[in-house]
Amino acid sequence: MSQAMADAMSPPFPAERGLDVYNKKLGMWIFLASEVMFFGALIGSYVILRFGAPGEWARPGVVLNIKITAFNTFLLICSSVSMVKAYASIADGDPKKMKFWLLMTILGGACFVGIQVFEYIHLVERGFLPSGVREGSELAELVTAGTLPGATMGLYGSTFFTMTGFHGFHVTCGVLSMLYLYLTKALPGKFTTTDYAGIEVVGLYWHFVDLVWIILFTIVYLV
Amino acid sequence: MNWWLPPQASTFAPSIDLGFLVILIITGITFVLVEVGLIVFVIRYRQRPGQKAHYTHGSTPAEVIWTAIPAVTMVILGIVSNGLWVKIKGRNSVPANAYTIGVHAKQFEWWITYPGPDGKLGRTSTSLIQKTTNPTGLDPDDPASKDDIVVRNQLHVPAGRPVVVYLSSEDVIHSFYVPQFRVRQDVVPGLEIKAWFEATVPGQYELGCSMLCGMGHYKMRAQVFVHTQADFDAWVAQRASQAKGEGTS
Amino acid sequence: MATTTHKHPPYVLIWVYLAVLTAAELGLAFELPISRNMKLLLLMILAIWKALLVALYFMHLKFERWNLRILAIVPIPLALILIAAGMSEHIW
Amino acid sequence: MSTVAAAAHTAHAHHDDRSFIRKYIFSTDHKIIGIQFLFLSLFFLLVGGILAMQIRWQLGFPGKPMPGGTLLPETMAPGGVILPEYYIQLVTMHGTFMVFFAIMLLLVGVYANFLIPLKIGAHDMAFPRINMASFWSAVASGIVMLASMYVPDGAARAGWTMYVPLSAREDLSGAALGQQLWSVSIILFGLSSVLGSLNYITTVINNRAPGMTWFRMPLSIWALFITAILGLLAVPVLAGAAIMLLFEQVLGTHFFDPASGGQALLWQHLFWFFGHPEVYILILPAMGMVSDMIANGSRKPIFGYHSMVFAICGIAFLGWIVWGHHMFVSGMNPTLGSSFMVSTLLIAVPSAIKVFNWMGTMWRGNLRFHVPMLNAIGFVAMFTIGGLSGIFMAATPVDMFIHDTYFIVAHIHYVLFGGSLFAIFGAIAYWFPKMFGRMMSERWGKVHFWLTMVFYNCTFFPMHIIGMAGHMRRLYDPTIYDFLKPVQPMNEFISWSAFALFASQAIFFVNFWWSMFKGEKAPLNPWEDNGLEWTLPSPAPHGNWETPPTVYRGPYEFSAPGVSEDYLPQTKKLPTDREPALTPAGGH
Repeated sequence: MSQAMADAMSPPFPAERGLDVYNKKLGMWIFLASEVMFFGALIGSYVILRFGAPGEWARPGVVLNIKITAFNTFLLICSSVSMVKAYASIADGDPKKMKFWLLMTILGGACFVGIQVFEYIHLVERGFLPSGVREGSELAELVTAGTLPGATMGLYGSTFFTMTGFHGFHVTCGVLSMLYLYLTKALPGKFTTTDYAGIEVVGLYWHFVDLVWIILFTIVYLV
Repeated sequence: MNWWLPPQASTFAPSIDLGFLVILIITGITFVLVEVGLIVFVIRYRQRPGQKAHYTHGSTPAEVIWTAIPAVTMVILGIVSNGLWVKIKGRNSVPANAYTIGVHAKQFEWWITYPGPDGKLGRTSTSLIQKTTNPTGLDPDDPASKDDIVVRNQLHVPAGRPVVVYLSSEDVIHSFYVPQFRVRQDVVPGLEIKAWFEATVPGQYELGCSMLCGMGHYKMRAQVFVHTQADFDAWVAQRASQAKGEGTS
Repeated sequence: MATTTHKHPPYVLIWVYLAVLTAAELGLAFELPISRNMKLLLLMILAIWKALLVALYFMHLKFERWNLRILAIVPIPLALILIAAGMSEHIW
Repeated sequence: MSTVAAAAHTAHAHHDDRSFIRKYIFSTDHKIIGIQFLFLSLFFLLVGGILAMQIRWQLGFPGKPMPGGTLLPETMAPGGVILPEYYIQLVTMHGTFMVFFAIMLLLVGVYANFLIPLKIGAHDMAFPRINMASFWSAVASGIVMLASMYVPDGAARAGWTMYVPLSAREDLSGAALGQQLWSVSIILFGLSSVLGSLNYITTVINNRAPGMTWFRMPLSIWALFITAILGLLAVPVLAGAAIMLLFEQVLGTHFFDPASGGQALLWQHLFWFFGHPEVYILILPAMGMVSDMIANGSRKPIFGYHSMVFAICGIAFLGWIVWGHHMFVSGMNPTLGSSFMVSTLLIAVPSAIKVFNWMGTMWRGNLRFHVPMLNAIGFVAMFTIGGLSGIFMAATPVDMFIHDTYFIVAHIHYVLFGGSLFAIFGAIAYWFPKMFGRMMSERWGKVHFWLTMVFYNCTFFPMHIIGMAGHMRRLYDPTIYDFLKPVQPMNEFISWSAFALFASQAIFFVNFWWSMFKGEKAPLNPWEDNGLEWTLPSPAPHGNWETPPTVYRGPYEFSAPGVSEDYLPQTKKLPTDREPALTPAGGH
């Protein structure tokens, strides 16, 4: 399957044998390598800070709503599956199904971002900020009551908002680029069984974002 | 001016200077080899009519030689340096009989705390810091802090006895540097870092900040006085009575 | 090649896998009679398992050439070196 | 299928009906983008140089009014006397401009863009539009950085390494907006760098001309390729750190705030994890281009091509595990210090291989001393000094004494000025005909080289000596310290040399601009080189080749036996050469 594609989407110019992967796909993989380092820096900082934190970290579930986020995780996994279904459909020569699955993916991604924005608003209302806990808020009372550890709440807020915020930013970019593909390529019927590089490349990005979320969900919400 | 390292005034200085000299010799030989070689080649093989370059793609034996020699030299250098490093900065390197001094850095001054007769530094806390009355945040409830002497920008140490300084910073990263002692250690807020040395030559030196710490970085300077043990004890006693006098009045 | 039907990995099965693993993680988040470290270990195993499923099947790494796989793997040890060095500060 | 696509793509090589703006401003042509980067980075080199002159004035003549200093606002230099707060801005911005916007752009921006497609026989970059985006985000980043010098409380003030907490807290540094703009600019710069790198890597992997196998690539391309990998993986870490720093400044987060559990050393780890690969980003392309120039100037194949390639890879690999040598005295775990010392010392091995192999290349050669060759020899001589002085810093106990002194300043300038910048002067002269179709003046190039060489050594060599005397870095006025008072005459000497060094660059400046318009017209292959780029007219047309070149051999076949000239182009087919196997048609 991938070999067939490598033929169809090989570099246009006769060239020395490279990776047998067409440019756009190779470019996306290289870009993803740099994304690994970017998220590696953010997640690494979180791990290092938490490891050396002065005192206990807040218990999972007290500040963050695990249930809603678990649903969100599920949503993102579903959108990953629908993306790969879109890819399989067009590879099998079914543009109609591809359009349906692509639209589902866009909807799933958009819902994820929507729920995350809702979660952020809710968290800020309860007094959870990137700088820690707001004075006189609901969470500030929990800190006074000893349910939440005051010493590490600042770090908690900083790392939580930075990591999930940048992940959300990546999801938004993914949704926008899929929307662009849908409107300019999928609807006019420009994807064919031999040329669907856009779907595959954006799909790679989308699965990567999903993969990052799987890690983030575990280390931020559950641990 | 002096074209070599500053005068030696601590037990580290001779060994560090020796390390410097050894590296200077190794690098010096390489330097001469390369630069003289370049000059010779430039003159000898300059373009001349009718001359054709020798066609070769390299020589494995030659390359193995000039890979192996630096590798062996570097590994030996690393092992030797590491012994000295562990002696100076290793976790358990501070001698048991070391005299304890607290050094508190803030933009742009050094506050030095001496333990007084009990030989123990009082507890400190950043939350207790008062700009004028309690610059280092000494905890008055700690009995060990009662006789502590706090002095601004003056480091007095006895000669011939190891001294361990407990470094703390109030704001940004500073760096504790006494060139004649060959001692340097960054002072990082949030970390308590120990550095030790043993001064050997009584006299007056300077303690400078060697990490950019703001616009007053250049004037973050303290005097270092190395006394003989007797002079040092006298100085501590004098400061202690002075402090007591101030306290009672 | 367009005439031959492509054989795709069982995407829906993987989806079920992922959903089940997520549910398992969720179960671990509640108070359980196991030690904190054990819980941490189990959660990490589950997370890496899920991430591997996504990378191998959805991103097709399982079906790619080895040199593309290397490209995907290379940054990970670098990030781990960074984290290990940063953490070693606290194992004083 | 692939033939259809190929036909559609090769067509644009022939006719060029793009508008002026698409051709020269928002161009997607890698050669134009390279030239745009050249102008941009030379501008920043000039800015960085002007800042350096002000630093040198203050150090040589502390407290005296600077000539022309009255032009500066009262907040920087009242009456022409530089203020401490302005001095640390100078130090910070000199480092930032030189490292990020001058040397890095000159090497990676200019020469990766210009040389990669030309030397591997590709039409253009793999992603021309992403290439353009990379250039313009570099421009945006540069504008933000320049603008930060003109905001009310001045530019960033924490040194180019931006150590926290000084950089994170405006109450401690005294600059709010300037510091934030620094972070924003670096984030934009990171974007530009990642976009550039992914382009270079893809192009080198996938778009080499038939016959251009991995081990027939010129060392410059190898170096730029490895550099791109370093940039791809290192710069996102800096971007992540800069984002955290920006949040710290704007949103009040606590990553680096010890009072709330943050860690000041975390920044140093992140910064140097980027920063050390960055050092190699700043030197590897220079090494690669110097290899090309030395082989050409010696009329000899490069000595030990394969070990040169492996040395590049070795330096790049070791570059990831040595960052802690910037932190030996930072309070880092001392055991970590020991392991970083060993890995750092090992870097001497590939560096030594490179230096000795360059010498091996010159041995029994037929040396032509054209300007690129002179600069390349200058590079080898000066890089040797810079590399050797690095060994002092690598040995932890000695580093404890010379860390953060002028010894380090001398070291970095020997590597980045004596190394990279000499290579760049050589490279500019070498590929100037390819860029503009005219030669730079040889005579003035030689004058410039010798003046630069002399004044450069007078400027930076004494810094070793004042560093040994214990002269700390970034001191506004060293005469505050009694033990530094005796070195003041040396400081004055350094300053005079630095002014002369700066003045000699005027020769280069005039030569550059004069040659661009009035220089002698370049012949087809002015240096009698083997590279693919010299088979094209100068300047090369959009799309480079009408028919793809075929490569029969490596790039360094000089003075081969049985050939009448002393060079043998990579594309020249000898009767004994076989056609390279094309990309297999029937599946892989």
